[in-house]
Amino acid sequence: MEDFYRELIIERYKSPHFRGELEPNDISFEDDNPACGDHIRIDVRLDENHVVTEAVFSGEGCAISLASADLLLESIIGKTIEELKETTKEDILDMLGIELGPVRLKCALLPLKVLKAGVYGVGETISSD
Amino acid sequence: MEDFYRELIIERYKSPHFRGELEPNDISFEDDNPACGDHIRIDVRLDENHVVTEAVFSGEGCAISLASADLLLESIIGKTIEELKETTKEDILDMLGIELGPVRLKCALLPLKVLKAGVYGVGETISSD
Amino acid sequence: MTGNSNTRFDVQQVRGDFPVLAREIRPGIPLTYLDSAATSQKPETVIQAMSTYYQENNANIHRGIHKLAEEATLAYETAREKIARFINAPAADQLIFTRNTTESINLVAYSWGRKYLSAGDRILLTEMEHHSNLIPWQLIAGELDLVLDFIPVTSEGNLDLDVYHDLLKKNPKLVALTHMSNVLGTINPLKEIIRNAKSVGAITLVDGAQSVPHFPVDIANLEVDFYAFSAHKMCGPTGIGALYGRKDLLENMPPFLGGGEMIKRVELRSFKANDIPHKFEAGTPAIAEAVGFGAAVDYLLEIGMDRIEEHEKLLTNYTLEKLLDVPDLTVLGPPAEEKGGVVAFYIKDIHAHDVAQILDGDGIAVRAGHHCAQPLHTKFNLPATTRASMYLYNTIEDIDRFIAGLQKVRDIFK
Amino acid sequence: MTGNSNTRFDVQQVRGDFPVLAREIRPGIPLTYLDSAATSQKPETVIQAMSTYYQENNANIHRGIHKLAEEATLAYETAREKIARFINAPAADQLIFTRNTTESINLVAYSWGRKYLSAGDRILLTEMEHHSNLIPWQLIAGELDLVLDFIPVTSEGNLDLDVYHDLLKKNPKLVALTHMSNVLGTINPLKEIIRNAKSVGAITLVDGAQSVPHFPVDIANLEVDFYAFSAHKMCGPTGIGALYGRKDLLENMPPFLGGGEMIKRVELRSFKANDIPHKFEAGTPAIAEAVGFGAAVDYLLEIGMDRIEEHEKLLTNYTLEKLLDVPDLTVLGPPAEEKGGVVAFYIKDIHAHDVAQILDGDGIAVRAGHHCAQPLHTKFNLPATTRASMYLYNTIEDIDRFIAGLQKVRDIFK
Ligand SMILES: Cc1ncc(COP(=O)(O)O)c(C=O)c1O
Ligand SMILES: Cc1ncc(COP(=O)(O)O)c(C=O)c1O
Repeated sequence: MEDFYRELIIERYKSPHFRGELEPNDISFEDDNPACGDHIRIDVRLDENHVVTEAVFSGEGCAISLASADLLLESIIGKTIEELKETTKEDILDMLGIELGPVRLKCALLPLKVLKAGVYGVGETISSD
Repeated sequence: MEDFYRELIIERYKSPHFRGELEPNDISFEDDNPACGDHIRIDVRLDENHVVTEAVFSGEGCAISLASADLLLESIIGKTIEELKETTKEDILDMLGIELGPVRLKCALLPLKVLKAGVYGVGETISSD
Repeated sequence: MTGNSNTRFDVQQVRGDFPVLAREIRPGIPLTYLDSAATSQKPETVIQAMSTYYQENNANIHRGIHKLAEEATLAYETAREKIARFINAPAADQLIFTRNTTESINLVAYSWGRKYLSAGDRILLTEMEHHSNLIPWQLIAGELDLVLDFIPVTSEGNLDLDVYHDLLKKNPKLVALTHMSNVLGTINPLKEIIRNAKSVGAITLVDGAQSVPHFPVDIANLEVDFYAFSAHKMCGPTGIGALYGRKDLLENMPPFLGGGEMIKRVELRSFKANDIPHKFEAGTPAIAEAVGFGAAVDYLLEIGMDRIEEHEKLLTNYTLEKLLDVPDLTVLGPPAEEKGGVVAFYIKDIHAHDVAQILDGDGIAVRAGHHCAQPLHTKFNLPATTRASMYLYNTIEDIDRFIAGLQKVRDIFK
Repeated sequence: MTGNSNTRFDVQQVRGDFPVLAREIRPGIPLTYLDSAATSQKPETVIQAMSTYYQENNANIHRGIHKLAEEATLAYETAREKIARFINAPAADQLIFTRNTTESINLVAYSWGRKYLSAGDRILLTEMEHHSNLIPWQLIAGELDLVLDFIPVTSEGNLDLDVYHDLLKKNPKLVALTHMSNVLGTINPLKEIIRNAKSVGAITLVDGAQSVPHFPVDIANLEVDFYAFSAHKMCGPTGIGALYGRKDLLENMPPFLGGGEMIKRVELRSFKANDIPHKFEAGTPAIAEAVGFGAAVDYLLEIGMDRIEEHEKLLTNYTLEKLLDVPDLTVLGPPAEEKGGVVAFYIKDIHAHDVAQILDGDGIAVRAGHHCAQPLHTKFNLPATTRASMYLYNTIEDIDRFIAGLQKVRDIFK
């Protein structure tokens, strides 16, 4: 089970590449995972063509959710808003490279949920089941 | 199981000896068995020494409860109020001469419950469990 | 167990699935169980599903990360999906687990009722309701000063739909009624009743305690707003029932019970409610029971609800025919064609309790009393009736024993 | 099973009573179950009692005359008596069956609360309450405009009794608190707290979800007014819990849920409530679960509650001692002497979810999160903690595996 905590996840958790806050920003959204009290905020800057130029996250969470945030943001830099909307649950799981039970799935998907909510506006959610 | 319905019970049910109403009376009380909608009223007349001179019942019920009423009233004629208070659940079961499950026990004891409530005043109940 | 395609319905094989049916009530006297409207018997697969859950997967659900907790959560939510599909509900999250039909209806009364009803509002019920679909409304009517109206029951045991149409003109906020009467056996013309209720803007609630177990129920087709039922009457365990609700209604209703799992975020003096269905499931739910409920639905589907309905029809017709030969006996409710597998009756001058008691002597289990429908009995001026009710495991021989038992009753009281 | 007289407590023998403990979580990896505060495992006798009930006696209760109905009624009411005796309640009819602790507390909030509380009245709770003993009061406070006060938790994890005495001067109508914290393990000095509450005329309610399973509880001695607990945390099934209540209070409280069995007489627009406890048990109750609950109590009594308490103390002491050797780890709550078998902790820079997940890899089941006590976690500024909780079937080897697992967690995150 240690491979559950792939080196990549621990490394990104301990030394994230995209941690921080952006003010001003074009998109900023935050949400919690009520199951564990995790809280993630994502700030995004876009250029005039709606391409992501900068993206960072802040907040608290477990290794899975924070590594997921870091990997997610890495993957969206240079993408347009429309491309970004197409990011799926599977993309996240591919990036993390691990299998997850239902509770941890919520951790892994929290950053994507936050990002999509920011893009689509409040209320949109993705199914994590 | 037919002996359950001893001849005595069927006979008293079909041809009760103490059915009726008394006006005026010295004690009159009525109550229901909510489990079956049975309803029994008992009217009693006393002499100056508080001895039961007349006692009758009215209402509706199953063979067990009505036979029980009839046998109970037969047993109290000539007794004083104080003696009457001492009638127990066992006395009733002895008179009926059968064994009863918890639901039917309530039927059998309804007349005694009504009588005692009339004597003691509302609210007094006997345990049927 | 029989497959549900073209094979014949083999009642002896079905009986083999139910351990209790092998029981002798007294030495040499088999059990003739005709009390399924009160609660059904349980097949071994349902009993075993719960035992296995406890022996292998038991854990508390939803928040646990460990293997058992994940398995238990999956088992619980899978059961929800199965049951939602069984009644053709649009989505599993519209199915709330409760203790029983009674709690399901109370949940609506407390949560929806207290938010949306106010003094002078009318609730339309029927005279054939089980106390479960009556007292919750009496309670809330007392609290909020509401008016209760009742669709009358005709002497044949049907709802008087002419009066219904008149009562709808008073603009009830809610029409709540049973799908099938547990005394008369009447199956109400729900589709039409619901359409009419909707045409005056009323919300509809249906008590499905006697329908879901006995014939196919299609929530999406009925377009009902709330639908309540119990596992224990449909081969499932005690301790669990369900409430289906229209999504927008459920989402806008305030929580009912407060506690763990129904929250998203809690502070000392405030909380944020969870999403449906969890918003309405406070505290540790009946997890093993949900597993058993799911297994019950699997079992019923394997037999086939159409075939269960057909089998019960056959038994009911046979019973009603045989009862014609018992003197002084009157059956309540509509004729066989309009009736589910519930036969309540009375015999002149013999109390229902005595009938049930004498039948019990021969191992025949029927129910005697007002069957939690006292106002209906009052209306027909009967303190009590005797009720025989059937299910998939009953046989023609069961009915024959029952009829013979009634003859004996008459002999004793002759 | 061991007798409860002078024989030694044989934990291996106890383990043999619990089928799930024989399970391998993954090939070669045994189950180390340290999540009993969430829900306990079930001994085979309890599982079997319910199966047997369904296989032999299943029927609906109270109104039935037939043999099965009488057996089922007797089984249900006998369970009530056993459980009442187990907590030394004055009489069985003061014990109401509910779904769980959560429903028990909601019942009091809805029924007692809405009758006896009004705007401006104060309810005194504590900062260590489980959401089950918090949200019901928030709901009713919102409805009736009540004021909630909280006895603070000290940094050591005890209730601040000085502040309690000050808060009592505000004359709360109700003091409601947990017997034992499910996070800190703190066992509150109930006797004194209740006496003080009574001296200002407050009604007292105790959440016994974590106490009744783990040490002897004596209701008569505590002189508490309401006491709530759940079967599933004490070797019993899901789907059933209990509420003890003082007789005069219960008798004067209005019904909570309406339906069958809670009535004496029903008309279309009114009803007369049944006597206690039936007044509060609407609809078909959790009958098989009551049977299982009774069997759980039999099982615990056979082992002996004193010996269970002692065994857990031993395990807790051992755990706390071993945890001293894990760097960067902080345990919440009071020292071993004042603590039940619940050990919640956090490790610097490692999230509780990650701890639980890595432990699960070695078959060790612990819980991670706020354990339905979010305000307490907020107070200590912790989003989540990891919790290991013990019961009669845990061993020193369980604890050793758990400690080894924590070392592995640290290695992975090193
Ligand atoms: C202290 C405490 N109170 C209440 C509860 C709630 O119990 P249940 O979920 O069985 O209602 C729990 C268990 O989660 C608990 O630990
Ligand atoms: C028509 C009807 N409604 C409601 C109920 C109540 O069901 P439960 O006792 O499972 O809540 C019953 C069964 O007794 C019933 O027959």
